[in-house]
Amino acid sequence: MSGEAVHVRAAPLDASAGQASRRDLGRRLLITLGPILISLALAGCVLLAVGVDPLAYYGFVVERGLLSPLGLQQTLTRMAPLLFIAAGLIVAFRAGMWNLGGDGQFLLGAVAAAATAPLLVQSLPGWLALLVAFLIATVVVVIWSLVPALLRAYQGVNEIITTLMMSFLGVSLANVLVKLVFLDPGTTVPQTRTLPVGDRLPRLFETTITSGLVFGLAAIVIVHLVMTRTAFGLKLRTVGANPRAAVHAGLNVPLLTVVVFAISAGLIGMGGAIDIIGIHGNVRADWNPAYGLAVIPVVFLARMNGFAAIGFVFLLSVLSIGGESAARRLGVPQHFTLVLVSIVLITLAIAEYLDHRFNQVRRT
Amino acid sequence: KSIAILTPQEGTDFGWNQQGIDAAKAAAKAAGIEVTVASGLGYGDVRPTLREIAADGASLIIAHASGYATSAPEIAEETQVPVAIVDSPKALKAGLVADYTLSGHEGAYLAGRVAAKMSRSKHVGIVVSGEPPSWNSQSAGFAQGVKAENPDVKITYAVIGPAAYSDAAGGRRVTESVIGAGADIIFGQGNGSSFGMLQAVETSKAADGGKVLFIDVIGDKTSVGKGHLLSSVVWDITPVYSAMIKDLKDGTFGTKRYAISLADNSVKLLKTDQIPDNVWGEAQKIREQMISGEIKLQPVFEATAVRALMTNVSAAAAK
Amino acid sequence: MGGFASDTFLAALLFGAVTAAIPLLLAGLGEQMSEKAGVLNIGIEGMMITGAYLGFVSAYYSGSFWLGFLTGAAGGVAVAALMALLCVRIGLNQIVIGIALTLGLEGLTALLHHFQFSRSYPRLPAAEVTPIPLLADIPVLGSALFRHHLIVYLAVAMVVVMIWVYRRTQFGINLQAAGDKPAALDVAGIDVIRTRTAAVLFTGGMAGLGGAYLANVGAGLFIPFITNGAGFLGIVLAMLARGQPVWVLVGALVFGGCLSMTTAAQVAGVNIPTDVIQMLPFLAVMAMLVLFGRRASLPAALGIPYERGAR
Amino acid sequence: MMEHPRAGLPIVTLEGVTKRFPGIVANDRVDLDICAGEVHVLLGENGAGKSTLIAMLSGLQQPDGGRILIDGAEVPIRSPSHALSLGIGTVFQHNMLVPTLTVAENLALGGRWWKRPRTAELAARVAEIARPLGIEINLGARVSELSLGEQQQVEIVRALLRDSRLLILDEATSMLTPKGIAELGALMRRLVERGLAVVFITHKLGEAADFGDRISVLKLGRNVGEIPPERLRSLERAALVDEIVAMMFGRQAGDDAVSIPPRAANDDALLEVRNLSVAATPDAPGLDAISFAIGHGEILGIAGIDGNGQKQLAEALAGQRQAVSGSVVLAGQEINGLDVGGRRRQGLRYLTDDRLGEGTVGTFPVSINYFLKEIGEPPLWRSGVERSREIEARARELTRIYDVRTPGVSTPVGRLSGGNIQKVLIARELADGARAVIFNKPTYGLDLANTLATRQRIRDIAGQGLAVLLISTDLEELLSMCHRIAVISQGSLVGTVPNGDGAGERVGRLMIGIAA
Ligand SMILES: Nc1ncnc2c1ncn2[C@@H]1O[C@H](COP(=O)(O)OP(=O)(O)OP(=O)(O)O)[C@@H](O)[C@H]1O
Ligand SMILES: Nc1ncnc2c1ncn2[C@@H]1O[C@H](COP(=O)(O)OP(=O)(O)OP(=O)(O)O)[C@@H](O)[C@H]1O
Ligand SMILES: [Mg+2]
Ligand SMILES: [Mg+2]
Repeated sequence: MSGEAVHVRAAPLDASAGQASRRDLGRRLLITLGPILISLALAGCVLLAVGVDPLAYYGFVVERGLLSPLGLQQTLTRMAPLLFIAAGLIVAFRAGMWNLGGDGQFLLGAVAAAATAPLLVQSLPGWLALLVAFLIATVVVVIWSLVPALLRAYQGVNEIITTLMMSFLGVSLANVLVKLVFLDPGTTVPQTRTLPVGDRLPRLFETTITSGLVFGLAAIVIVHLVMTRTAFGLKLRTVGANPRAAVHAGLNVPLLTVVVFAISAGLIGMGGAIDIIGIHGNVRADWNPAYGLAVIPVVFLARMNGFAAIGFVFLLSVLSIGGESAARRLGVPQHFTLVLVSIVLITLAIAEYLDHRFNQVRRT
Repeated sequence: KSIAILTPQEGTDFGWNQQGIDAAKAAAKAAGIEVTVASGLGYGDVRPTLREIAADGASLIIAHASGYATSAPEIAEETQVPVAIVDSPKALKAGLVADYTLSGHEGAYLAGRVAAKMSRSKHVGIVVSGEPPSWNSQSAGFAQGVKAENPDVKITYAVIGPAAYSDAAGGRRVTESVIGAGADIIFGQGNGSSFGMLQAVETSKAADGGKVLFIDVIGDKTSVGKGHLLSSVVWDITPVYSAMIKDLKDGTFGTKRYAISLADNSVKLLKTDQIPDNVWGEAQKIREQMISGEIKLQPVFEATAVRALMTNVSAAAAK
Repeated sequence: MGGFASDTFLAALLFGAVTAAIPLLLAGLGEQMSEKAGVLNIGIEGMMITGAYLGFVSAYYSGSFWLGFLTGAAGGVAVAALMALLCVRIGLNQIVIGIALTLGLEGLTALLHHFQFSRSYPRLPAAEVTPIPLLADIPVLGSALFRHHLIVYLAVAMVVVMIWVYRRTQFGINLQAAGDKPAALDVAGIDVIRTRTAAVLFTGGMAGLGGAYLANVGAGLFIPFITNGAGFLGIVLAMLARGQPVWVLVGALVFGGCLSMTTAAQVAGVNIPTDVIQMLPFLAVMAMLVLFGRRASLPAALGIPYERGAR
Repeated sequence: MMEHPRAGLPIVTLEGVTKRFPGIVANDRVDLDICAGEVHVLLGENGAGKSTLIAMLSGLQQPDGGRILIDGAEVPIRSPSHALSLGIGTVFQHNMLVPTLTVAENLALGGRWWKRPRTAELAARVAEIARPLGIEINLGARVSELSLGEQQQVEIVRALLRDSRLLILDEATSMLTPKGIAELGALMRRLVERGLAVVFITHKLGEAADFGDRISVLKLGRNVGEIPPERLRSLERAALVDEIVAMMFGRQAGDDAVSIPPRAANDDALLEVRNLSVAATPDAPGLDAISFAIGHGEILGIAGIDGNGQKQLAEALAGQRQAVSGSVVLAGQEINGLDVGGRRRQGLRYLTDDRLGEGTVGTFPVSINYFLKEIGEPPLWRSGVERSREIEARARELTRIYDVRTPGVSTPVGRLSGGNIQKVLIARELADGARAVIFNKPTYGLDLANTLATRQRIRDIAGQGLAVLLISTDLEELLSMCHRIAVISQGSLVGTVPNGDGAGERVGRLMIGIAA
């Protein structure tokens, strides 16, 4: 990854690096597909070790995650929430803020939506109800994000700690809300009221793909353009790259910090809401898909570039959807998907590095 | 014709998942049909798997987790493939959705009676890793059994934590505390974490220096126990699944609920050599009374109600 | 509530608190050194689970707890070596690699467990405790605090060792330089990469040990995902401690205490739902953050890979 | 010059050494002999490649071509530790101390890790080295609490602690007082007497002439000329300077004589400061009731030893630092209420002395750094949207006007040499709409040509009727252009001297605390 993308502190990529991904796509494709093949080989060895035919496994992954119409639809559906999360992380990371609280924010957004939507549809027209629920969820998460934001902005408390903690806290809180506050009286199962299938986000055309996918794509593209093309985005990147310079340039760093957290958490919360009003319809106690953890590295590999992120999120979805299926068919525990994903992440990171090195050598 | 079963965890937990999968296999075998097993799906979104299995032509999908009770019926609607779900009695839908709410509360009641008889310290403990309805009803049943047997026996109730299903260390820590509080028989429910409980039971001494005993649920851990397994409320879900398959054939699927009961031994108390014959004998008598209806028992599913039960019990004990 | 008041129960609670605290302490102390040296070691969760698995396997087959701890630590070091190679030597992004390693190792250990133990769920005997002569006989505290496995005392002793290392030794100074201004350390003739690598390996060892303790002493068995976020808590503790080992100890104990508190409350029959009680530890830590976090000064170069002569 | 140094044999020899960086050849086939018993002065304009050369000698960079010989034998210098073991000690241009460690710990840095730092004997040695230099060093202090000047002293002492055969000082005097510089010169003399070799990099030709035995000049990475000891001694100062300037810039010396610009007609105050006070912080002195007024076209100098509150004053004026009391009036308008942006829009500009730390965003391209302070303002942004083409064009223009040496406007500014970064800042601050400009050490680290150009610019803008506050530690500089010179000490103005005959002594005496 490009010099500064590697930093935990100074995330942002200067404009030139930003375009890098668009510059000669061929090379990018190579350094993306190459590593994936390598990781497939590596993971294949693990499979062999446990006595499973790798080719069969990958066959299913590709077929069930990518080729079969059903599988592809599942994959695209899975992308919707991930895209929102990626968008939220891009904002934070480009501004040099380490929002590692994604899981908590996601769940709270989900719970808020699940708590409100089923009630709203009874009084409001469907689309309006969903919109309102969506907004409520967003607001809730934005408020939630104020804690780390204010601590960081005005007390200088490192946000890696606070967001991590808030994440633990948010997950518990989400459970409490589900079990005690928004419990569905209609069932003994500890879960919220259920939004009827008919009232959820419409599906695209004749498929099972949720229209949440469209919103997700919109969100991440908008974020990308804002971060790279507008003054606001540049201000955020300045804060991220060199806070002291931002102060010197007269930017209101504390305020920007709070705004960044609000946007970032808000988007992640939207992800949770979309997942509910689009797919799940309700939230069950102890439900935590832990998407946040998986998306963080993806965003880095995309070098915080929105378009690249879309690609990686797609890859991630293919692997998880196809992996679930393949694992089931071959009697491998689902956990193998984790192994595969992690190997892919690592090899991709290494490839990025080698590519970067190669460029340097060539430039001098 | 084939059936499929979805379970949240691998079918090797000597508990909920394993019993479900084994039963599905047995029932399918009996009916001479194929069975697809999808295990370890977790508690996330199983719609993809459901759709896929439906597309692969399963004629019955058993969604073996209360967590699947929302998604499965939806997919049933979508694909018109019949599904069986748990813990949602209201969800019945002719030809499409059947509910089998399993509750071992009767067995737990028996276990409670046995525990009360055998506790030396007159103090038993209940440790659970979470509070899903099916567990609550057994915790309650157990407490009621203890109370019925001997009101002076104290009952200590402890939950390891939300989603602490895999928190073995937690299970052990909490169980040790409960033992420390004086309990010498532990009634434990929890997937991975129940091994932590077993560990605690095996490695710590009761107040009187004697050995602590463990009562398990759903599965039979004899093979991995180390002589501390007093008993287990064993479930046999095979009759349920067989009945479903039959109803499917007769076109009556989705019209009735399925359950397990002492009567047909789909719920039974595990006999181990920790149980003296006389106690076992009495237990059998009680079982008869329950089947014949002399003893009536209301299942309790809400966590709060269960807790109320506990505090009452221990309060009663305090006087 | 006779049972609640009883000494044995209190002792059991305190004992539980300590047992829960030790893995966090080890992880936190380990993480602290990485952070001091400027490496944000997010992979620590993966190192812990590896330590837990290997530690259990070797203890189970060899029957020796000590061998278990050794193997666990070694496992952690092995993972750390990979992390050091990728993040310190060739400077890959520490968060990407850290998270990737964590995910992968959680999956891998679960996989291995499935094929190895999922039908037998083997368990270890109780770890032999080493009572500290006189102290162990103090009524409640004695059996709660001074009847633990030797490793527990060693873990606590590590706090003192770390303080000494940071305050008194050249290595401690080098570490801090590596974290606050690596270039300065480099031109002073000390290899930044080596210094940081050493720190990361140490982290791995401690994390692995913590994992092994969690599995062998804490649970007595291994099951998938047994570490359950302990590594991330270690990271938080290390950051809260602002580079001061004592605070890691305090934090770990507070956290273990909270866990026991939840049990206590339940056994006392306090009728508020567990989930609420369960938030106690996290609320406690948040409170600690609001109180002390303010002064948390992280090393300037934390997370920034060092490249000699780069501008 | 002083007495005869033994012309020694080369300790280090560079043969055709070449170093490339993306887009730049920093050193181009440089040949150089560094001999024992000589102070070898290295001159060259900003970006000429001096620091890069040093980086290779101290093992930080590896040459792309050519070879380095030590005592006649080829030795690739692999790493800083290798360089140290070869007896090459360096004081780098950019501060190399760990701010969170104490001075003692910083000096101990580099000891083998298993050894315990021996504080006692360290203190003894430091004392014996610092005394002749007239330096006070508080071993217990955290470096972050020292002024830049003090930090530079610590670095020099550290370099001397390791008794090396070759001592390299890269712009090591930029932060020292005139007195400190003189003492350093004397010390270098003593060292070369002892047979050491010293490489001395500076931009002040005076120092070069006073301290140097041999002078080499780098230009665009090439070694364009050398003045050997005998010739050096034969020439007298003025002639020498002219010769060097000719080498460096291929033209005659731009005159650096005192030329105070004529004051614009009306001299009613343009920038007025009344009783400005700032609270002291752990690492910086406060300000106490600072008052002054600057008229149209007037240049007011602020003299003083570094770290006496100059930075605080500048930041308080710019709105970066909270003032506890006092008022700032610009063109009859109270601007206390305004924030940094507001004051800038009113025409108050601040050129910081901390180029890398806060002046620029190192990873951003040069172009963006030009406009860092007007992000979002038209014409370069239209309704908040960036207009890349306009920005590029304007950036190129500025790069040309201010003669910034950079591969391109999209090069990360952090890659430029110190001097060129400074030009970017000047270009930014002087941009349209300026009414009063605060310059903080505007020429520090600049080569002669750039220094002269910068000073001329400052005179010009004063000539255009702007008010200029010129903060500098270089008395010569102040005397050469200010109308009045105020002296700051412990955060308050201890006196103001109108420039003219004898001003120098009076300011000097105020600085060392004697009433003028
Ligand atoms: N969270 C942290 N993780 C790792 N190292 C840290 C952390 N916080 C601080 N440090 C390191 O420890 C050094 C000392 O920190 P700090 O100055 O806050 O403690 P201190 O020296 O005891 O100061 P005080 O006198 O205020 O306690 C810092 O320079 C930093 O390098
Ligand atoms: N690490 C680096 N990466 C890229 N370019 C560099 C690097 N170091 C130096 N350069 C370039 O090499 C050239 C020489 O830089 P150098 O710092 O040696 O100049 P200098 O003579 O020290 O100038 P100054 O007097 O301003 O310090 C400059 O153009 C600079 O941009
Ligand atoms: Mg230089
Ligand atoms: Mg410079």
